[in-house]
Amino acid sequence: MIRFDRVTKRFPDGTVAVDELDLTAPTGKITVLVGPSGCGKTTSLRMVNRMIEPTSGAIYLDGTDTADLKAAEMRRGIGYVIQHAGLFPHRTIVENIGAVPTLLGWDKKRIQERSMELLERVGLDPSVARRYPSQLSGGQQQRVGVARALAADPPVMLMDEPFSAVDPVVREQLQDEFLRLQDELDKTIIFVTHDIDEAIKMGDQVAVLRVGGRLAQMADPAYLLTHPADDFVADFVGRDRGYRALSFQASPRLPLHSERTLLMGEATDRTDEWILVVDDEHRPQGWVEPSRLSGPVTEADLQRGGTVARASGSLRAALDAALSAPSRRGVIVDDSGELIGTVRAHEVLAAIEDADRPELQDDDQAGSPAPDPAAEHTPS
Amino acid sequence: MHRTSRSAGVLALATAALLTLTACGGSSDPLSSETTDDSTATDAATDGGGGGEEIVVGSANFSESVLLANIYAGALNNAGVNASTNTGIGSREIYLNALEDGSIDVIPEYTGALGFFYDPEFSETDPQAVYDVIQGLLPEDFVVLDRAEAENNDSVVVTQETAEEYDLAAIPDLADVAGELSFGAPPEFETRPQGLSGLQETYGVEFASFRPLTGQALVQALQNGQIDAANIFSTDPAIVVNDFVVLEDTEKLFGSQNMVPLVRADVADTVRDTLNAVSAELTTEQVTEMLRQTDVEQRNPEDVAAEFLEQAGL
Amino acid sequence: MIQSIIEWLLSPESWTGSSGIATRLWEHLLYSAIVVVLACVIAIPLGLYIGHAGRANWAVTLANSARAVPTLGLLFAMTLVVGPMISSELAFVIPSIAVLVLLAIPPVLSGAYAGVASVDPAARDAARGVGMRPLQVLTRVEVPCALPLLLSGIRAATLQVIATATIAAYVGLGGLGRFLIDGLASGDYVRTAGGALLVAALALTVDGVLALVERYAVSPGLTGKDVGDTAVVASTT
Amino acid sequence: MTWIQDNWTVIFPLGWSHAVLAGVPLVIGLILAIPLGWAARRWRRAYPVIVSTSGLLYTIPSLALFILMPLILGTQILDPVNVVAAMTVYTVALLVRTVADGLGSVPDHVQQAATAMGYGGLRRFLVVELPLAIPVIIAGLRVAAVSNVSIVSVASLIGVSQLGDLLVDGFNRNIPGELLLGIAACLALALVFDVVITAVGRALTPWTRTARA
Repeated sequence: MIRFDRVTKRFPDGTVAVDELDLTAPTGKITVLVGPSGCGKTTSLRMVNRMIEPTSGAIYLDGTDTADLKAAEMRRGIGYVIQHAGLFPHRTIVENIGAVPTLLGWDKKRIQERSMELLERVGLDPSVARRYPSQLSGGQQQRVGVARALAADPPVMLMDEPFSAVDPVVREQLQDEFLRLQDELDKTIIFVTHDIDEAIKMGDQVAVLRVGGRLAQMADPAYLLTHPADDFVADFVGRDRGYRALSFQASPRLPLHSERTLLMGEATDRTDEWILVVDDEHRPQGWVEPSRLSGPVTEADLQRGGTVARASGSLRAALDAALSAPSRRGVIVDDSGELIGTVRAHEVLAAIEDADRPELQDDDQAGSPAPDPAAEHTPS
Repeated sequence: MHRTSRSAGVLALATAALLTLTACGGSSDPLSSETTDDSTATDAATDGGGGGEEIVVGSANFSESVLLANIYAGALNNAGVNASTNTGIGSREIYLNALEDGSIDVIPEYTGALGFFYDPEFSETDPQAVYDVIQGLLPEDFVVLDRAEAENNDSVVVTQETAEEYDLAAIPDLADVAGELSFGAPPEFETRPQGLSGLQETYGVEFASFRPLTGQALVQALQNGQIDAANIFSTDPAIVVNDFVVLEDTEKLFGSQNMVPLVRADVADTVRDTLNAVSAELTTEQVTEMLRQTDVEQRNPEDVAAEFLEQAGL
Repeated sequence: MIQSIIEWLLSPESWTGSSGIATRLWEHLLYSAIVVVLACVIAIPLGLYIGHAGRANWAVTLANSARAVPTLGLLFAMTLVVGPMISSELAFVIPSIAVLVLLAIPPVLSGAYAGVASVDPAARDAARGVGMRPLQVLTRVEVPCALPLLLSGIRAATLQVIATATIAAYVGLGGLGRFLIDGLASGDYVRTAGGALLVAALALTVDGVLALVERYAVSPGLTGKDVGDTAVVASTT
Repeated sequence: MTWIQDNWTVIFPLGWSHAVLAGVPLVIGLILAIPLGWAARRWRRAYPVIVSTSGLLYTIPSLALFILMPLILGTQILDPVNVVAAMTVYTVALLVRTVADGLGSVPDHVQQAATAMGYGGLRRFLVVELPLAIPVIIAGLRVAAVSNVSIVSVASLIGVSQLGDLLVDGFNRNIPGELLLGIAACLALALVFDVVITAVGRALTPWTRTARA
């Protein structure tokens, strides 16, 4: 657990980057710091491993004041990932990954094995091991950055806009993969981003900071979307927040309709309705319009515009499936991807209306500092 | 690899050739104006005047030569001949080339030195004999005018202490001890017939080491003991100032070195009368005194020359 | 002319003796090495500090504008001032060495400074972040990353020193410059041209050796495919 | 120091010669370096050849080049052309690489936009690429100017008169004041060159000023 206790950072030129910050990042969770530029989120992160020294206040790492630790040694026990990866350009990929183990004095064989293991873990081909950073794409470099941070298996990781320098498609991939990794690793992570969508996606809890380094609100993502503490947070969280909040609401039991399906390569005589095409394992492939069909269904006939939602997924996914299907019937599958039925948009909306919004917490008044939900939930 | 380096070479040659061509053509204009500006500027002190072709008086790269060049040019200007100076050209080997190619027209010279230069076997030592013989040695387009009584010879000097330590008064005294001593002189001394080889052949003096030095560095090196003996001109005020001991040239290795204007034949008639009149007035004492003024009192050679000419009525 | 130069260069007599080519070449190499090493000892730590700390940039500006001081004048001044203070043979060597060191400092200094300043800030940040101590950040990340620019600064300085050491012959320094100065004084153009060729050949050889050193010392991760960029002239610094 | 009081005006004629001997090669050198630099960019293979050749020229000691120039050019040995030619060689050696790198610094998208608008080879070079390379070329020119002013003083050893005369004469006659004046005058001249070149560069690139403002 990382705990900020009235931490203030005032730079020599007088600007206050962080102002009396109280915040706890619970063990095994991702705590996201988000806010506009100048809100002190990166400064706060960098004070944890003392890349920046606080002006006043203290930061505790599992109960120990970091000021009492030797900075360099402490950092070796904290994974650190930054925006442009910050790989050492003169070292090969394995050497980069093995940087901390080398500093810790591991023997060479162990470093080598560990580096190769991590290379695969972050989804890189072992053949890049002997390459240099400049020969890798931005996304690949970022994976190496994550691998380097994980090398000595630190319990704590600090991630400063780790995915913001890569293109949106790759970013999404990296985010998904990292979340999967975190499921296995359960690191205590502080994650900085300026992108509220990323914050909501990555965070177990999200701390919104305002310019001048004051905490505006701290909450889990669903709560943040439904109960922004004030105008600033509401504005920052942005438009569509009602819709986006649905991401965090699991679908209740929706009234599913059975759907007539067609196998690939089959022909049909019906002419009026959209028909769902599935493969041999009953996985949805796309919709066809029989009137346009002149024989058996082929790949080229498929209309693939519709999204597919899992029955165990969110209300947002179910609604989107209904809205995006040309037939207006949202395709719902089970966890193995097999079709279990379709649902109509108004049925999803009815489910939404029946569902409970996350409840307003008693002491959460607009404008006042956010409570520390983590402090209640996690005994430390 | 091979091919690259060869093409690099070819390209280097081509580039050099191109540069050379353009440099010649492109720059002729600004340069000619530069030359004129430069010479008028140097003339400014003396009352230049008179028409006709401009006479350029050159000099070697030591004070006395610069002084004499200024005296010559001053006298010519006073006599109504348009003259300028180009001083500090370098050693004899260089300025004689400059005289040859017409860069300069007049150069202060020394009789014996000219003899040695044009005839390595030259052996005359008597002032008049030297003067007479060199007339026949000079290239066709060079003429020497009248010699002055003033003489400035090469000399071998040592410090007072060295002279006492080894009991030195004349060059032959060096024969036994030179093997322990180092010798400094302008670089050309190493190869000139009356230089290192002359010392060895005439006096059997062979120094342990030779250090090529010029100007102040030479005087300083002797003073500080980095060299034990030096080749310094006999009129150099540094000898008096530093109390150096001039070793007598008993065998006249350095011969007679009367100051004499060496001129291009094509200007000889223009400058003869004036420069002969100058030579008639120059004495060793006067030159030494003038050098003391330029080198010790740091006066401008042009001013010192002008003063001398005024006193001499030239 | 060219034939006489070749004859002079090939004749065994020109190579032997205390003023032969072999001795002069060795002297030239020795003086240049001393000068470059001294310049590196002074300029590298200074440049690394300035680049690392981002402070005292004026020192680089100062060193660069010092390039405008005419070498010849500096050489004379140093000889007149420092010469009399030394009574041994070193009186001929020290002033020249000092001037050449001054000449060599600016390229090395800007090379070291620009090298460190050009290190990717993210790499430097990461180096601290993974727990390197300040000295480790310098030696393990900043210096290796600064190496290409640092070495090209040293190469430029070396070339300049080898070429300029010839002028120091005018105030009594040995080395290949003797052939130029003495050849000039005695009107012996063969010696002058031969000496010039030797200086250029020496410069090229040394530069080639340094290029090899660079190839082995600099991580391929930094040079990438830009192999054509290794020949460096003073202008880059 | 009385020497300086009595004689300081000599720096004007000598300084003028010095300026011509150092400045004319800058102009000629630049004119020569532009097509060479362009060639180095145009043909990729030419780049290393041109750059290493110019590096090679720079290794020739200045004194040697001065001495040997009359033999190469067939000029008189005291002819200032020798110095101008030698200095031009150094200027080109320094500038070719600068010009090539300067042209290389023109962003690709600008070149492509110019091509797309219909600028042909030479026109595009003169109207788009060369002007955009000016800041880099000016930087190289400043280095060359400073270096030229320093090197030209060596010409005094071969009898071509300029500020270096003060250095040699001051040294030979042991007049520290004269030596000092020579050094100071060289520095001042280098400064003048630098100021002029910077001003010209600024006048030629108004867009860099607005960008900074």
